[in-house]
Amino acid sequence: MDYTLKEMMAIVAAREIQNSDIVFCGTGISMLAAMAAKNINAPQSVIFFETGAIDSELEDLPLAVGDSRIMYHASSNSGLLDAFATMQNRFTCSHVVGILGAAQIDIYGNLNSTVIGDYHGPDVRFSGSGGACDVASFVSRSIIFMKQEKRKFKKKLDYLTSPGYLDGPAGRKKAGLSEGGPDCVVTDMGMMAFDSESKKMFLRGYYPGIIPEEILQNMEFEIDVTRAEEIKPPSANELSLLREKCDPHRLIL
Amino acid sequence: MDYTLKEMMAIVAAREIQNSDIVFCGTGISMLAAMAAKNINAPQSVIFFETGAIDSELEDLPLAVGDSRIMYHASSNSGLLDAFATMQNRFTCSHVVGILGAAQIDIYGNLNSTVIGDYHGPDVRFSGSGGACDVASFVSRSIIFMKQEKRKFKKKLDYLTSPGYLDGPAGRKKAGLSEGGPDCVVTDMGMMAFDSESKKMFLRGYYPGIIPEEILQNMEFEIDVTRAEEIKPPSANELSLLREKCDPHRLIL
Amino acid sequence: MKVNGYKVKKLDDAVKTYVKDGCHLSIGGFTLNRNPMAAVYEIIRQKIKDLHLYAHSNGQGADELIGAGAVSCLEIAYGGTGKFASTCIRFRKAILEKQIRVEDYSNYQMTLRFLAGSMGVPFLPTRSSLGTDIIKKWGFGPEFREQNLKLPDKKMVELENPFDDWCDTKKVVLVPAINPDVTIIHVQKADYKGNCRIDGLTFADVEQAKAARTLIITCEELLDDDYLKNNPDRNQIPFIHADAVAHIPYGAYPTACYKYYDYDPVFLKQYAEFAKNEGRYQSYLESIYSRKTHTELLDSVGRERLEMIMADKNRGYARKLDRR
Amino acid sequence: MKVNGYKVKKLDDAVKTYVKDGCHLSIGGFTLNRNPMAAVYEIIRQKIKDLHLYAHSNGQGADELIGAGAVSCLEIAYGGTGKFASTCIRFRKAILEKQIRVEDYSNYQMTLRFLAGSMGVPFLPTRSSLGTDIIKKWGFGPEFREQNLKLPDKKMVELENPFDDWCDTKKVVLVPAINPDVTIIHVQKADYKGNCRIDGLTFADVEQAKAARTLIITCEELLDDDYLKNNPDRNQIPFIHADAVAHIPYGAYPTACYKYYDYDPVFLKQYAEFAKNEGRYQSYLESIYSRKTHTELLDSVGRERLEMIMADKNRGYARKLDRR
Repeated sequence: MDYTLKEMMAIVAAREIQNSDIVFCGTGISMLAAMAAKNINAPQSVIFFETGAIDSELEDLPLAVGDSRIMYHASSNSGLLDAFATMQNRFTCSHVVGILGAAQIDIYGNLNSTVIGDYHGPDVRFSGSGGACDVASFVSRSIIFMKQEKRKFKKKLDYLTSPGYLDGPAGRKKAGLSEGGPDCVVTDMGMMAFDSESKKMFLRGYYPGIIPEEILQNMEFEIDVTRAEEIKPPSANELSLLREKCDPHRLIL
Repeated sequence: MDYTLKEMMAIVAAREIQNSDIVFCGTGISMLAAMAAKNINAPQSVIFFETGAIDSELEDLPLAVGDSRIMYHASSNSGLLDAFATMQNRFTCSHVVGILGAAQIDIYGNLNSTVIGDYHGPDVRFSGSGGACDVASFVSRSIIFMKQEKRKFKKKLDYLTSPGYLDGPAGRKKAGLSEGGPDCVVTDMGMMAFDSESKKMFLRGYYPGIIPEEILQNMEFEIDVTRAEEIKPPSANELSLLREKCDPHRLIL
Repeated sequence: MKVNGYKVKKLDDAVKTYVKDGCHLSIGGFTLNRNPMAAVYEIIRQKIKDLHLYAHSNGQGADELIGAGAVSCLEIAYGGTGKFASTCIRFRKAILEKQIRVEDYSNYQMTLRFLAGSMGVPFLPTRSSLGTDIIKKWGFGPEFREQNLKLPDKKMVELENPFDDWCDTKKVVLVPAINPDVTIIHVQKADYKGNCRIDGLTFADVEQAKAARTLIITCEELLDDDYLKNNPDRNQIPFIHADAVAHIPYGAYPTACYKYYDYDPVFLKQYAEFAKNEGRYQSYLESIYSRKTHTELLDSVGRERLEMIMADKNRGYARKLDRR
Repeated sequence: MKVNGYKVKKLDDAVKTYVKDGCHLSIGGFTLNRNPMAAVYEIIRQKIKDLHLYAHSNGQGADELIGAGAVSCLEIAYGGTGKFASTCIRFRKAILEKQIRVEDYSNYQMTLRFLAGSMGVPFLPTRSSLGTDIIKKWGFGPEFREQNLKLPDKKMVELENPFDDWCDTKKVVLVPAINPDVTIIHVQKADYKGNCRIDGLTFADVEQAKAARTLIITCEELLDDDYLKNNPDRNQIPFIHADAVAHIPYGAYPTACYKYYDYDPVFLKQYAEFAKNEGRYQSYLESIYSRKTHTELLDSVGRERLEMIMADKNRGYARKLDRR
């Protein structure tokens, strides 16, 4: 069965979500991945938004986390304060999985979504943190979407917007952050995870038709590829649920 | 026209409230004074409660600040957080007048509503601060109800629950509190105010039939009585509105 | 908190499962309104001891727990039930007779402490109580605090404003977060997953609920479907915080439940009388022990009294109730 | 804030009275929802300059104010409008061309800063951003801050937890309070005194409203009586915070207003196109200047487009809207 890379990425991320997870998601493909998990492999998972809606019906795909579509048939509508408190709360935080994207990522999963170049005279400016820094600071796991490009997988970030493992295994603790950190990085070529000891990124899987070498060529830093396996493509069932239930009007796909 | 001391006290306090005031009140006579002001001399004043109700209709007299009677036809029902934030807020605080009571008061208007005797082995225990310390800390003016008794007007408090002017003119500033402080003390014999320079209590007025000397005999500390004048008794209009509109079932009066 | 699942339980099971001897507990409501009284009586019935109780102004519920000897430590802002007991009688007695250790805060401070717990931060700042004995005098001394790992090492801390004079503030008091082992609240409506809808003032219930490791909810109406999702704006507590939901009509009795019933002045006045006398209070406690459920207790009160306190539909309280 | 009185005003008068050159302003809403767009266009029309804008993620409103040259300083968490502009175009351009000074925070930090302002405390704590450049890199340097009395002396401050390791927290970041000169929000219902009822998510509107020295409200429905008092639980902002209330149907257009209308994808897409090109953006601005009121702007959009975005009664948004 034919599928696009976007579909593959959404499904690969969705498979990481479990029934007991509370999924924080942003716009675009991250929202699609959360909806795919709920419709396919984790029907008991709970989707929630930084704007304060939790467990929304999502009959129609929202185009922003401020979209009125997330307010319909939610369990509770509140505001930003409550949403972020849920992620920082000592009891709920361990259940929250964040789905994030960024302009740059380094080997420890730190993210830049602010500037390219000097902060005071940037060459490129992005939207900024939004809730990403908050999510990355608070929650126990995060799933990161990235495009597999050399300029995006950087030895050194131009600006550290959202904390991964900072400078290594002790990084978060030294900085005062809670445990947790990025779980995996889903790209248009494969998927990386983080070594439980060194906290460095390694290649966990590659898409059918891609070889690990290609992935390495599209990164500025070197990662371990010895543990990588080919990732199963989306099944017919996964694809049809994604297309028909999550984004029938192809607003994102 | 006949009136009781309680009626006199409620009316004397009510007269201190103006149309632009937001009146914080507790239970009993303080609630009655706030309702009297609204029904008699300050119809535009706004009554609000630490539990989060603001501008309640008060068709029926509440017997506690948690009484459901304050929830009916309010402008907003929220909770304790919002109520106290309104008093600490830099823009609203200057409009809030608190009405308080206590077990003991000193010459600077500091209040004790916690214990008599040693804090760790008290002879008498009262309810504790509740919101009184918060109100006294935050708001620009407060009206204090006291019984005129020697054991209540103390040279030294057994426990300082709610800040008046602390140890004098610079007291609040040194402690880090905002300006403001107690405005007047209404007792069953008369009314005290605080000198604008020394911040010490002085006698502002005495009820018909009472002489300043009697008031001094019922205080442990000495206050200036030279500025005192006789206080006008409640008018027929004041009394009838108080009795008929505020407490027709005589739950407090 | 339990993310998902069917959370409906019987109240006695929920209390037995989650409220243990020595447990740090907070209860919802304010003075004579929406206290989770059915749960309070169940705790008394199960003779749970040595509770560390966090109260702001939870009048009747706190006083009954203390009166039954269930409480050994108390952090509180206000022990009173308005006109019925300007100082709660068993509360006062327990302090004077040194049956409980007590630590005093203000109402706002207690609320901020629950908010801090719900936000996952160790403290929150306020200007309240600067210059007072609430800062200076500690009911729980440094040693007691050091021995007790569930307590912060300090009652509160004064801090110079690190932003210079920002907001015209030189100094603040930091009050430490509370994360109770268990919070119990009584609400008007809850559903099988634990979504809660509170009518009228929420007091500090929402903060207490979200600050807790375990949340037990009792409710007037239990929805066995997703009806509450039709009005998500009005649901203050989403289900992810909830562990157990018990359907207990009149679960706040003898305190009030806005839109459902008023407080019972007869009960509260009698209680105050009982509380003043040791012998009579023991008989009162025996009567609580002897009634195995809240329904039995309500039966002993009788239909007539319950009808008297029934709320007017429009007003939310019983307008004609004789409260003298 | 104005305690009492009749606060209904015309929008142009309200803006003229309260929004001055150099004013510190915050606007409500989030990305493409409930931005006070009528007020934003009125500010643009009145050619108010040198605004210091506080934004969390107020996408469209912030971008139009920046695009019109009304803003000189910006404190912001996120400059984007979802699918229509993942980074707002005039925002990006203004930063790259150094037309505005900018200071970055996270969304939670901005919200906490408004909450601190509304609570009357100089700061609030969080663990967010520890170890990141959000703490290390300051857009407004110490000198600029020193010269500007309306700014705190520091962007934020790290603090060791003074309660030892309480809540397993070693360190927090303190973020400074914001007290805007003016906050403008758009709500579904408001009354003549300024009581506000927001349907759906409140975003950070309530905190922004209460933090402000002056609050301007625009609303879809204006109640000229005390109708809103029939449901006090649903009124998030009591009148004591309000200064001016203007009745502006479609006042959030082209952003959405839950239960009333959706965002207009045609407008937002066109806007993004205009924003990319200097000449076309100038023409766009001319078209804003040339329409003297929001009604005139809506007339130019036309009835058909407004009907397309009309919200379904049940859903609160326009289900059949073509959003590609």
